[in-house]
Amino acid sequence: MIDNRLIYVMSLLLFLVGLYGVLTRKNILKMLVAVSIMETAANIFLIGLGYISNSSAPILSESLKQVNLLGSNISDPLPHSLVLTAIVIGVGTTALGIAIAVRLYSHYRTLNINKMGDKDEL
Amino acid sequence: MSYNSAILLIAAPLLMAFLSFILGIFNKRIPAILLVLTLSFNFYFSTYLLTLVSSKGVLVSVISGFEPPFGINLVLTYFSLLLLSLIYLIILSASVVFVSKKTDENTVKVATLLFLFTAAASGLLLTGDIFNMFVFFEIFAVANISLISLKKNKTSLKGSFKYLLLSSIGSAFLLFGIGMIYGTLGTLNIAEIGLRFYELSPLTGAFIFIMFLGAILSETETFPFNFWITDSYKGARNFVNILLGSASSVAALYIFFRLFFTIIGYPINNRYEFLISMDARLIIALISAISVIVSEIGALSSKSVKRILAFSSASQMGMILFAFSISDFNSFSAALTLIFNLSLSKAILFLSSHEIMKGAKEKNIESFTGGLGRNPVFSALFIFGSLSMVGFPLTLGFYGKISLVASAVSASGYFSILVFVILLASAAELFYYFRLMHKLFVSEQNHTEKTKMNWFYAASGSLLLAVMIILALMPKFTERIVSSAAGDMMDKTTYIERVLKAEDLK
Amino acid sequence: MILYSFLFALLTALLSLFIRREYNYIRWILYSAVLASLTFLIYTMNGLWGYSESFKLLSVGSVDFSLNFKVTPLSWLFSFFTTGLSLSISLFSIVKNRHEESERSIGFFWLILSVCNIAIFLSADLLTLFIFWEAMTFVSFFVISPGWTKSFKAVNYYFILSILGAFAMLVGIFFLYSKSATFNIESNIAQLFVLYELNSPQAIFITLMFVLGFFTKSALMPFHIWPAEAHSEAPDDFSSYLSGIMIKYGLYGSILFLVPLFVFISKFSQTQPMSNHIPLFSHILAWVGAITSVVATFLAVKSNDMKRLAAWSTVGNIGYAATSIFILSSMGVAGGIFHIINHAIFKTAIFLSLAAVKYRTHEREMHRLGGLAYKMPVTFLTFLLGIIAAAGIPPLNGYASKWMIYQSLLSGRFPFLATMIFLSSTGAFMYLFRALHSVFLGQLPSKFDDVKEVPFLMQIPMYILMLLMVIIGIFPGTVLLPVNSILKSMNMEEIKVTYTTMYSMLSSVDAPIVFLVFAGSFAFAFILYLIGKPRRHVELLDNYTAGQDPKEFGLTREMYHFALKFYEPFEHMFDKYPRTNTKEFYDSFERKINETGSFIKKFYSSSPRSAVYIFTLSIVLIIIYGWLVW
Amino acid sequence: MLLLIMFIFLFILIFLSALFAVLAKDLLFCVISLGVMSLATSIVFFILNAPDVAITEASVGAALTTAIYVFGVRRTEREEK
Amino acid sequence: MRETSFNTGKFFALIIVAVLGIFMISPFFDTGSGKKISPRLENLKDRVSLHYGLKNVNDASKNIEECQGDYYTCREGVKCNNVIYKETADAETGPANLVTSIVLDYRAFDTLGEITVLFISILGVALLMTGFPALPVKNESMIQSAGAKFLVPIIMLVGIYIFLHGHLTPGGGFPGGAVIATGFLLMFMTSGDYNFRSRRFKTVETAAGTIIVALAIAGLIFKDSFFANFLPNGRLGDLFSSFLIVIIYSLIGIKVGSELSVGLRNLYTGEKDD
Repeated sequence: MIDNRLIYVMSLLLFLVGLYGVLTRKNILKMLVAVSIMETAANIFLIGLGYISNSSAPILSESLKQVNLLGSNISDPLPHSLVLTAIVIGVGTTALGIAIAVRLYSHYRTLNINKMGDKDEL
Repeated sequence: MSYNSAILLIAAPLLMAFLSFILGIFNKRIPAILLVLTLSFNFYFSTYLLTLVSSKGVLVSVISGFEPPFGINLVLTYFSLLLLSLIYLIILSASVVFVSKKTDENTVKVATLLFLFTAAASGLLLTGDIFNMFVFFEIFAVANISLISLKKNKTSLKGSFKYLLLSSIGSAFLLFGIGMIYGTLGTLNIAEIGLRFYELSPLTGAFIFIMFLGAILSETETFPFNFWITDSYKGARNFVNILLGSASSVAALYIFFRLFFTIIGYPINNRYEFLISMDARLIIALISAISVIVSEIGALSSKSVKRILAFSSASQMGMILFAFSISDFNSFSAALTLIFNLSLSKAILFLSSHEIMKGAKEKNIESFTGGLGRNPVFSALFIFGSLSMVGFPLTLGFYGKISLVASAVSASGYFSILVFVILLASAAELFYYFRLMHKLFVSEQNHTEKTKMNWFYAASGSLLLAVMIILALMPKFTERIVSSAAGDMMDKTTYIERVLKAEDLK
Repeated sequence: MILYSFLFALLTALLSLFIRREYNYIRWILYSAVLASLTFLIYTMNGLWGYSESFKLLSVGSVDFSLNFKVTPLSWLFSFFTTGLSLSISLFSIVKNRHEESERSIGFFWLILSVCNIAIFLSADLLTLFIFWEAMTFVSFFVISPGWTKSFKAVNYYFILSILGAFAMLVGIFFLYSKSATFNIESNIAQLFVLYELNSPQAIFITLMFVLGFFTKSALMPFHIWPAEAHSEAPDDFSSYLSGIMIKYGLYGSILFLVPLFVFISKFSQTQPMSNHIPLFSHILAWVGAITSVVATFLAVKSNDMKRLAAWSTVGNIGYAATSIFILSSMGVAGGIFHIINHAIFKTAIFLSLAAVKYRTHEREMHRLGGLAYKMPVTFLTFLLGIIAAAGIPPLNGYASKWMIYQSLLSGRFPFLATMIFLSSTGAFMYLFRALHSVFLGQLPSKFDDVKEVPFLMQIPMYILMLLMVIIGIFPGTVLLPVNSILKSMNMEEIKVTYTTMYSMLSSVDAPIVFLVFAGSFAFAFILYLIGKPRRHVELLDNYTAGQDPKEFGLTREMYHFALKFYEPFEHMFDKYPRTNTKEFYDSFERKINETGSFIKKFYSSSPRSAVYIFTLSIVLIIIYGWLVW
Repeated sequence: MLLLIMFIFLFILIFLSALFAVLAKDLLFCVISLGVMSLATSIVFFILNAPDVAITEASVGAALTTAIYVFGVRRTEREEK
Repeated sequence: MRETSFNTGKFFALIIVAVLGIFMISPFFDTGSGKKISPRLENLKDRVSLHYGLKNVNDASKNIEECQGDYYTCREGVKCNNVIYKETADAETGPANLVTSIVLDYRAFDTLGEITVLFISILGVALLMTGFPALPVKNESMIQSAGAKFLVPIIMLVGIYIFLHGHLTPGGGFPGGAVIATGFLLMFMTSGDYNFRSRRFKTVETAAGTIIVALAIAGLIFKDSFFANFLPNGRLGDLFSSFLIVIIYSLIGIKVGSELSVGLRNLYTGEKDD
């Protein structure tokens, strides 16, 4: 009974929260957190694209012997596979970002991004 | 026969990446040698496929045995294979530079990174599926980030962090765009999307357009989106600069082309309307012109050589995007010539400037002083590269610039005004390149002894130079390449027909 | 044939790079030989009008790049004279550059430059012209500033202005190309005429672009600042090439493209505004030339550096020639071309003699020199004849061409232009005579006591140039008869001229008679000088301070050298009037750009957050733009 | 209907925890609320008929990412200065 | 940055976010002409994934080939032979879990890319953390280490189950690998004496990667298509079915597990070649 538009709006709101975070936070780790939120939002959007209300998960089992010809009794499995990929990619990017952040911290002894503008290297 | 073995262009470096990680335990030289061998194989194979494609037209290579639009497929077009050969050539020269370095604890890992970079570039240029393109886009971005941050100093870390942030936001945008396409058209195949994009409502089209714009413009180093370039170029190691400045730029331009011209499209006949037609092109043209101006001014007042080259790279990319935005046969030819020029001469410039500045304390313009006396070979390479970059007559850059002007002037009023502005801005480019070259000629009183020549550098530099000279001085050859590639870029119908196995779409 | 000779020359240049420093003179002898053969080749082409060669290059998109050469009377005359002059300069350079420490790349670039020079004159279409134009601009950068920090600043003005001009020309060429689909000069002129008849603003824009390209190269107003900087800082022997030959390309382009166009308009146009029987545009350009000559004259008067002075004099002469060309009468065009060639000869002579002075004394400031006439008689004589020709005093060649310019201005009823040209010609006399006096006459500073005349090989070009000046002065027809064939090929009325006599609407001049009169009076004066009172050599201090030590008055030797601030009272006359400083304008422009650049640079190396901020902001701006448009 | 109510509840939870993750001063709280958000998201995925994604999000997004972030915080500093 | 400009930054950020939000929301409430995103999805009729669900992609593509020139109506007129759970044998792809069939068969190439992304980012982490000091080890408590020793085998077992059963039930290589990595994380965080050899893990990981690519290339050799399924598929829904997919998912699970363990270890102690 869930309207697909509700999911879209929710994912968009989450996306905007993440974007606001990236724009205004000055702590590197928080920027990464905000980027993670944005990625999660995109994932929710993709899942929402495939959701058919009153259908079941796309796994054939005893309760779901076969998919009907219009495909109205399962949710779209393709976005699920896309999201699987996207989640793993997100983890990879996050790990790399954390590593860079840790390295940056060891150079500057701070996570505040505004204190990383360099005057010496112009 | 089928052309499914084209996947080896991606699979071979991928396999070698995993394999070299194991073999690297025994000897650290093995991965480096494998790298050069694999790249040579890839270059050879891509040129072989290129000849195949030039005689048979667009070829489709199927993965997992499922035909498009259901399965993922590779599309071998003349344009993509041409750029791919170019990219292989550049990665080859960069890896020759890399191989010449002493081995340390990171050698195996960096070699693996270069393998994966190669695989990602191949995947980006060959794939015919938009989500697959996204995946390779991510591999590519992550590879770039890791490569930039190799030096682990302040500048490189900051540059790679900027790149990471921008590309993550960009990839979130791209994911939204792809989702929108799938939600409306129900397919991920680029050819089918291109076929049916006109069905979309204007708002949806605009949404996808903006999302793609946000995703790709930071990769193509276009001005308001490219704040990563200076720190990244300045902080990165030498062979990474070559990769970033030449290979990555070419790949980014290719993605730009696929996203905006194959998917969103341009008119071929009445069937394929360019949905957000002229306005969208004007936006791109405007952004690229601004990008050219800003980066030229930025380069003009820079002192660090790598920063100058970074800005110059951005301005050249702006010019190529401008040529794309005119989007007719002539401008595509001009864009291709400019791409050749940009990638080859930028690689030469990075390579030779590094060698010239060797031993200097500060890597700025002053360290070029007396380069011709100290290091004649690389100074000569630098001079050749920058002459081609600024468009000395009868070099590649000259042909590109002139034909860009010709196509812009004959296109419409708007473009001809913008091209005038771009030309004026590129006078600045002449200024700073000639400033650098002038420094090379300065003869110092206290003659420093000649620097020891690095033969690997010289070999890879002269390889690139040879290609450049061949392209500039063999008219028949270059003409054939450029005109078939430009014709391929114009011909969206064949692309769709071949991929979807449908004949006569009209 | 033409292209192969070019390739041969370029190959020689390339090979010569591998000659060791110890054998520098071999390099220069090689160049002279190549130049001699090129001169001979061009000489053999005399009369082969219409001989053409074409070489296909790449074709990108719809543009077919090809090199087309064609021999016409105009191109032959210019290429023959310029190549011959460069040959004589190269003879001078053999000795000057024989030392080990001299730059070895200059010769390499110079030979390429000579090739470009011939190619510009022989090019048959606009694209070929542009290709070699640009190549010439790029290459000349390295010759003017072969790695000298000081000359780099000087060459900047030249380089930036030339490049902007070249790009403007490029835009003009391609605007025309998009209409006519060819690079052929005649059909493009016809196309531009059609555009004028349609009265579209595009026609004026295209013409303006060409004018920008030509005028920046020839240093007409407001681009007149670069010669003073570039000529004075260039290598001494190259200055003569730069001033004698390279500055003429703009005028050549005007004669090639603009003059036929304006003639076309003045003959056939129904719609264009006319003034004094010539198109208004052309009239304005003629005024630009005249103003340039006046301004350059005043600036030359002010300068204290001898090379700078000669550079300003060049600008002034270019101004005369431009004025004369753009009044479009046969007499005017012929006079303009004649003056261009004469100027090439006498300005080369002047610069070579200055180079000879500097070769021996290493001094450029005029107030540190003096009295060199006895030490370097041949140089002195060359300079003397050069400034006589430059000032337009009979019987040398400058007189003949200036006479033609005045005649054409008067017969075309341009009284104001004629006045201005007269004014600047008088001014030319002022500053050139000052240079002669300060450098060669007066007292010889004691540090130059052991200065000798330059070696004989360096004297040869001076003899050649003196001979040329005298011969053309006596027989102006040697140049004017070929000029007549140029006029014929441009479909213009021929002027009336024989080997010895020039005729205008108002009067005629028989040059040999003029020469005899002047030679006679000179001989008379010389005899008077010989039979007069014997002279006695007086020391500098005896003459000026009556034997007292100047240090007692707190003076130095320089301060009572008369050449320092020679025209100060004259300059004071103009103190009341506001001055505009063109150089200051250009400099402030450069500063603005640098400030903007630093701002951009700072932004690029600021924190990652601003990168994201601007990224998002620009996307939002694009969205808002989209909302506004759709 | 129950699903809808649950969905809206989770939606609010996700939104609030995201907001908290962005706005909180203490980095560890940020990271933990990000984990909470991921967990809630995985339940949402389950509700939306995507059990595969739900499992992946729970194990990768909620557990691993949080661990990585915690390492990051431990290697740097906890309080935002 | 001063306090005042900071607030302006926040304010403008809000405006930017609002504009972007309005723009991004507008297509969902679009009433104009043309195809737009549907407010409620009813069925999968006009999506490629319908045929993934029905497992009749080969028929569908043949159908498209037959009705050339009429591409639009073609998709809908596929002759429909959908598969039935526990009955159909040798369907074109084996797994009963449709997502798995997409991930490892229809779009297996994406998954290869996904592995590569993870591999390359962990490689990047290793490169960045080279020569970085280890985190200070906290005093370990008896309960923690004992509990971990008790828990870890169970966690490992769950992980292995998740990826081995991925073709029938939710789960697969990635969550399985992640769970395994969590187990190792628990091991080296709680007990200091656990001897974690990164080199072994790396060898296992890259060997698994090599085998995956080799299997894919074997498909190219046997079935003329990269990643083609050259092993028998068995009956839909059986535990012993779709063998290639089980093998590849297990390899992915091993690979991801060892990879993530190495990555976490690198972040924890810095990269060392031991």
